[in-house]
Amino acid sequence: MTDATVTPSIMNPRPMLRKFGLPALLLGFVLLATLLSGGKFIQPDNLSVILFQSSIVGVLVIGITFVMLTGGIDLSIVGIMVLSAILMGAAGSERQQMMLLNDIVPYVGPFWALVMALVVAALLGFLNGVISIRFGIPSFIVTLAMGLMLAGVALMVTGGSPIYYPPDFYEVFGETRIFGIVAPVYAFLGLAVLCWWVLKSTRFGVSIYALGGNPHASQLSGIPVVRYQILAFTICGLVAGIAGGLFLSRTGFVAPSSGGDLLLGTIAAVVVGGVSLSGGKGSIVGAVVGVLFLSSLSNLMNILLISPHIQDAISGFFILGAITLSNRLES
Amino acid sequence: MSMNPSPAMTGHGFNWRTFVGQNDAYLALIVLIVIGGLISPEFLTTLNLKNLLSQSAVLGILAAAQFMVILIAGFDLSVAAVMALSSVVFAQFAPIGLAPAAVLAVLSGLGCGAITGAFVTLGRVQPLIATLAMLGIARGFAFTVSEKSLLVDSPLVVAMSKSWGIISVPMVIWLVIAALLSVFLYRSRFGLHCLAIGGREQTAALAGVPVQRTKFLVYVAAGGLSALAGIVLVIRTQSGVPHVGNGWELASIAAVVLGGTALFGGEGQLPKAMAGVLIYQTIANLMNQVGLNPYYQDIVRAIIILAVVGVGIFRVRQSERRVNRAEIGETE
Amino acid sequence: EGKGLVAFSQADMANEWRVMNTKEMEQAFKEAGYDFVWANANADPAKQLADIEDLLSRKPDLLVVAPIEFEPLAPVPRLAEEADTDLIVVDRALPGEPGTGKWISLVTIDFVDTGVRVAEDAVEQLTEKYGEPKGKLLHVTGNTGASPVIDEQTGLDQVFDQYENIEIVGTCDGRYARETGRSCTEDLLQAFSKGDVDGIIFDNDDMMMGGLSAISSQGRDELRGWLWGKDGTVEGLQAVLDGDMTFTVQTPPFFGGKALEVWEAAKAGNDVAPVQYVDKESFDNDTDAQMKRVEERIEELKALGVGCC
Amino acid sequence: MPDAVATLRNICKTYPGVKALDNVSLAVRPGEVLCLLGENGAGKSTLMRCLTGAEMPDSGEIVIDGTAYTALSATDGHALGIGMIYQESSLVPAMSVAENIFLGHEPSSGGMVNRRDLEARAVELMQRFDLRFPPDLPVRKLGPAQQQLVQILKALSRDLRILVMDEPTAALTQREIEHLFELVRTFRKDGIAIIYISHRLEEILEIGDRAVILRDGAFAAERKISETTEAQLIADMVGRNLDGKVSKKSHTGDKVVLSVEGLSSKGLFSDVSFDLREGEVLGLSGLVGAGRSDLLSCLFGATRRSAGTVRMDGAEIHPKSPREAIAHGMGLVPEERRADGLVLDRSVAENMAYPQLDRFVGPSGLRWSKLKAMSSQISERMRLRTPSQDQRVGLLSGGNQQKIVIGKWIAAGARVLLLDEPTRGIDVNAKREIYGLIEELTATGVSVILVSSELPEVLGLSDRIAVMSAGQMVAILDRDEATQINIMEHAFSRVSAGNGGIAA
Ligand SMILES: Nc1ncnc2c1ncn2[C@@H]1O[C@H](COP(=O)(O)OP(=O)(O)OP(=O)(O)O)[C@@H](O)[C@H]1O
Ligand SMILES: Nc1ncnc2c1ncn2[C@@H]1O[C@H](COP(=O)(O)OP(=O)(O)OP(=O)(O)O)[C@@H](O)[C@H]1O
Ligand SMILES: O[C@@H]1[C@H](O)[C@H](O)CO[C@H]1O
Ligand SMILES: [Mg+2]
Ligand SMILES: [Mg+2]
Repeated sequence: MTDATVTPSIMNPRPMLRKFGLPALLLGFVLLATLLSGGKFIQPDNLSVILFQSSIVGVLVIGITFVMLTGGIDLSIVGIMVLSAILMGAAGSERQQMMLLNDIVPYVGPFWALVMALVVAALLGFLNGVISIRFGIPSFIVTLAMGLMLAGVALMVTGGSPIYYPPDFYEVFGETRIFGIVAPVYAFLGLAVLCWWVLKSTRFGVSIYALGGNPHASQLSGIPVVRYQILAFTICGLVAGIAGGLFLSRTGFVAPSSGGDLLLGTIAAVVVGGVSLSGGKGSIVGAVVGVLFLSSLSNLMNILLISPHIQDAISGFFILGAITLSNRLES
Repeated sequence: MSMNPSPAMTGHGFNWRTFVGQNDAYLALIVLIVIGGLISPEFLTTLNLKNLLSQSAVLGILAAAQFMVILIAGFDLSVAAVMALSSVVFAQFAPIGLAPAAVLAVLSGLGCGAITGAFVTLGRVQPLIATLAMLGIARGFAFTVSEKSLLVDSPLVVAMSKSWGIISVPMVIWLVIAALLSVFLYRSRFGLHCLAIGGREQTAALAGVPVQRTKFLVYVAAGGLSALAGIVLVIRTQSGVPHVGNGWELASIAAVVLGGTALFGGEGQLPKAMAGVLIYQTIANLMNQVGLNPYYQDIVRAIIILAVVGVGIFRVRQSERRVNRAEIGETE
Repeated sequence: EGKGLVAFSQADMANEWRVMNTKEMEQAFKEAGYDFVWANANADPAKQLADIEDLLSRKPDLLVVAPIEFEPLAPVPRLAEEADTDLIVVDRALPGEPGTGKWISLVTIDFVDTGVRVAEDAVEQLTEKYGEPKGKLLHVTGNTGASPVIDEQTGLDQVFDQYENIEIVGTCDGRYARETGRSCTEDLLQAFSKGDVDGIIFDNDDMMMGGLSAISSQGRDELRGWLWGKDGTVEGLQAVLDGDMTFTVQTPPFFGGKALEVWEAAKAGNDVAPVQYVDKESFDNDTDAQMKRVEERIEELKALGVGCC
Repeated sequence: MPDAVATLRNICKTYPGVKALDNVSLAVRPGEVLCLLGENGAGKSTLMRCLTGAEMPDSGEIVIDGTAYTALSATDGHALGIGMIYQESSLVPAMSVAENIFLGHEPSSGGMVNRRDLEARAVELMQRFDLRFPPDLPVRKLGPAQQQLVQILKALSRDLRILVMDEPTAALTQREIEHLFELVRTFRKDGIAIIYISHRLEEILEIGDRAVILRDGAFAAERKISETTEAQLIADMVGRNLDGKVSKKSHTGDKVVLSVEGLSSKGLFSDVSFDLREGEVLGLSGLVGAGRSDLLSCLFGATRRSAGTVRMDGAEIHPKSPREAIAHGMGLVPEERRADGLVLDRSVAENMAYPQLDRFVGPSGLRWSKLKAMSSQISERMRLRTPSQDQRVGLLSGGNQQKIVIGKWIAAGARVLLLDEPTRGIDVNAKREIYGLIEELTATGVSVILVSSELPEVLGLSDRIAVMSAGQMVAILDRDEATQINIMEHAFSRVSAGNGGIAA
């Protein structure tokens, strides 16, 4: 480009701050945490605990990122997660079958239970997408309603009782260690890498950013906007289903009321991670960093034996401070 | 113009569609009430109507707070937690005197609102995340004030939980707040500025609207209103309850949207939002009235919410189809 | 048609205990020929109050309330009075005087006593270990602010306050759920290395099960046998048999039969005790007799359709 | 000569990667119409935004009444009597006309507003323009022209000493422009200083007293209007001499590429028929609201068709989405480029590639290097001014943005280009480049439908000119029979004086 109005920006300190401000902030946090905990925080053992604890929210965050990039939101992810975990556990275990108070779910064996649960999860996401995109009802409302509905369905399906005896697969999966780290963490990180690649290197990924930024212009540029928006919801549903599997593999247990506090935690993580509510902005990497940050914070407070009463208050102030600081650094 | 006159431009006679369009929330409420009267003999009794109105009071005041924040294109996820905080502050200090207790309770809400407002305006933190953080902070403080619920043993509070026909103290407080706030938002510069900020913040700023100050004040007001909801909660339950209201943040948003408020700001009428609250609460009341198995209640509620919002949106779409192109959808 | 209408206000349906509680309540009254309606407050006291108002406006003959919490339901006895409906409160208590006005009886569990039992067993075990009452414990609690949590804490404190060398060194809110119980335990185990603590008290068996997963996963087997729980669920009892959990207190969820009995007695003009405690039982694995009783209890529960196979 | 009301001194402003203003100075005196000229991206809007307080300069000062400010806020600007009609819409769509006009200075007592009073005052202002729509109508229900008028009223509603108008006429009809000019003349008489920005040189010659020309963010020249010519101004803007007239060779071939018969779209237009030949430019003329844009978007599959047939290369097509139309070889450059043409938050390269992302997908995913190579090739061909292919499109100036909107269709190899006001609000040089491009493309057989409200442009570029009036195609004129007069006659043919059309 031969252009007089363009001046090189190397002299400008802002891009540097923009680039390194956040990592510096995170590094600062890690140092602080290590100091405060007398080194316990940084122990490999503890780090692997944090990763494990992050895996469920982490997977949910990956799913919701797709939807949020399109400018939507999914408040039904936890509902989908729980229902699919219930299906995996109930339809996949004969022992569990005998325990269900309602006999709505048939026994189909572990493999087909898994498949069925994931298909149902994807279908529910698809339904969210179709209702909100085709009928133009804000996804906030559609998925809020879907979440309510699924809570009811979970109660109906189980008659209220929890899943205690899922197929052994989950327990084995949850306890298998590779290089000292449990399998669910690999599932989480693997999914993150896969989705990062999808967003960066596929037609769908590039289009998601476009339509999140300006759906109308994207439509006029030939991007199949509606199809991709619905696809984003479907992926989110499917991913929530995967989270259901991880949930089951953590304690071999799921109840219709499980995961009550995961929704706000997921949204907090994703927004702290820089994914914009209005669409078109944000990344998987940011979202995953958001999750790890919040999990580390909660782990740190537990290690420091901070009273559960004020943990929420402290993390509230921490989030406010961190975001304010990173905003300052960026502008 | 000759081809496509927009509905508002043609004549001034009574237009049935426009009428329905402008009063959809009220009509939906009336339909629901009529259905209620038909399917449940107890629904339209004085006792039940009193219950319904008194039950709506707490959510109603929270929804008024939520309404203001949504109007300026934000969300307030902290309303219920601030309410809980205010209720325990009130209960904690009630032995000293109800008046000072009420003042302290309201101050706690205003303080929370001020913190949120400061971070949103000065810290440029997204409202959703700022209020989510405030949710944690207010709950933390509530539990710090009192780990368990506190009974308020004052005869006055007990007296205030009495009722006269369909009239109850919570209902009166709610309606007075809603009425004053409606008039204020409709008639004041402040109200117009809120609409402008929610509609297009950049434009408002260029027009010299004190954007940051207005936003800050909205969060402070929302905090104060949430605190008032906390006091009404004490009147209803005779207690301050630190853990009350989980999930009410989303319920208040749903109610406001049921009342036709634009989810992303700039459009809405408080009286309609209050009708939305009544719709929300009537659904819950009716399901108990007809003895619907709680297993199915969530499902029914979800379907009704979807239907009401869906029909509203469909209708708006019909009436705006013609002029859609004129909208200059700047992405900002 | 039926003998009358019975309305039941349930606090929440968040765990198996509540599910059984509701099922048995419904069964008891329906089998006795009453119409039965119920509402679920989803752990929200304000909603429970509204539920009760709604149920009362249907003019039932009896209102049964399983309160979320004591204080916020203070108006309930007055509401029952105004509606001229008999009231029986089950599980947790309400402010006021059972046995006066329309409030026939309170059928409850003594939660403070539950805390005392757990603490006493812990003292006994620690004394056995060290030859004197001393040691360090962790505590994974139920939902912060919930009334059983607070009452049981009172019970624990009553006992531990007598022993200056027994200390609860770390607490975490496990919210009565298995997954959160696991996360709490994981973090606490990071804070306290092997040898730093002697055992963990859980506010219910579900969280204990989550904690057990954390213990296996982190290889902290020294804590097996040093876990306390509450509820006496089938899985909890199995853990007692396996030697993982050392002690649990059963809190039976069955109040329906008792409430029915009390009500019919009162209607017949008989005197009924205004406060009645349901029996509860502790389970331990120190002796063969105790082990045998645990096995029996598992069978009893299975016969009731709880637990499995 | 009276003293300056405002003086801008050595103003500098840098945006990421772009030096928008480089040491610019400017003074404006009461009672003069100072015209600000320059190519797209020359910095006109930015300079004025610094004056009104919408933007903060990096350095330099603004002197008003002898007081020097390093930066103003929007509120300061209003207090000092500086008003501006912004280039981009500055209305709140959901608020009423009256509310918009008085936004920020609502007549009120004790913070309370009397709406009746507000609306009465709005009506008073509207009468100056002969506007009759209800003051309580939400502005989003208005068409672009009326919205523009409301923006003008909004600026006029304040007591002004300086009025900046940034492309105020881009969406107006001739009649409204005349109203506006009358007003400008009244203001001039009242001693108000006016700064007028426009790319339409004939307007500048008509209304201006003095012109300041910016080039690449720096001061380039100052001219007295009475002593200058169009050619001179153009030369100042681009830094070299350019021929001001539009003309183009005909490349019309024999083959009918697109054949439209009886096309209707319910409520928008009806019974439109025409043929488009290979290499032909078919001009589409008409008044604002005649239905030209609707016709293009219907052809492009973006709005429903209710009757009629469309054939491409003889085969009937029925695109139900832009995607299908693109597959048939069409491309649409929409009227509102920021709203409909671009994803402002994404890069130049991505925007260029959207219509044909498939082309860059390899076995291991998108091939970014290939995509960027394409993008830089097109950028070069279009002489796009951007620091890099990764630049966010939103940061480029209007003309450069428009080049991207057109460029993506060139990249996609479109054979039928639907251009809706492709030169609206862009500078002479960029216009020229776009004209050249049309010529170049048609020479290679690309056919063009060109909607333009600038008659000289339509006349100069089109091989044939179709005229629409109130939703119907009323005439198709050959290049040599078309004149400004007969086009206008046709354009008005279905709009009776009584109901006035959209302009009334
Ligand atoms: N003032 C207005 N009120 C309502 N609708 C309007 C108005 N102005 C234009 N429209 C819309 O514009 C459409 C017809 O105009 P269209 O934009 O197709 O014509 P055009 O000849 O391309 O005019 P322009 O040059 O402004 O684009 C109509 O469908 C109508 O919805
Ligand atoms: N908000 C912004 N952020 C970054 N760059 C900007 C911004 N606004 C303008 N620019 C850049 O500053 C330069 C000057 O733009 P400006 O809008 O002032 O030009 P202009 O002369 O008004 O052009 P036009 O005739 O197209 O309106 C351009 O290169 C533009 O890309
Ligand atoms: O005692 C019971 C059970 O322990 C159950 O876990 C929850 O409700 C309490 O009241
Ligand atoms: Mg400009
Ligand atoms: Mg047009």
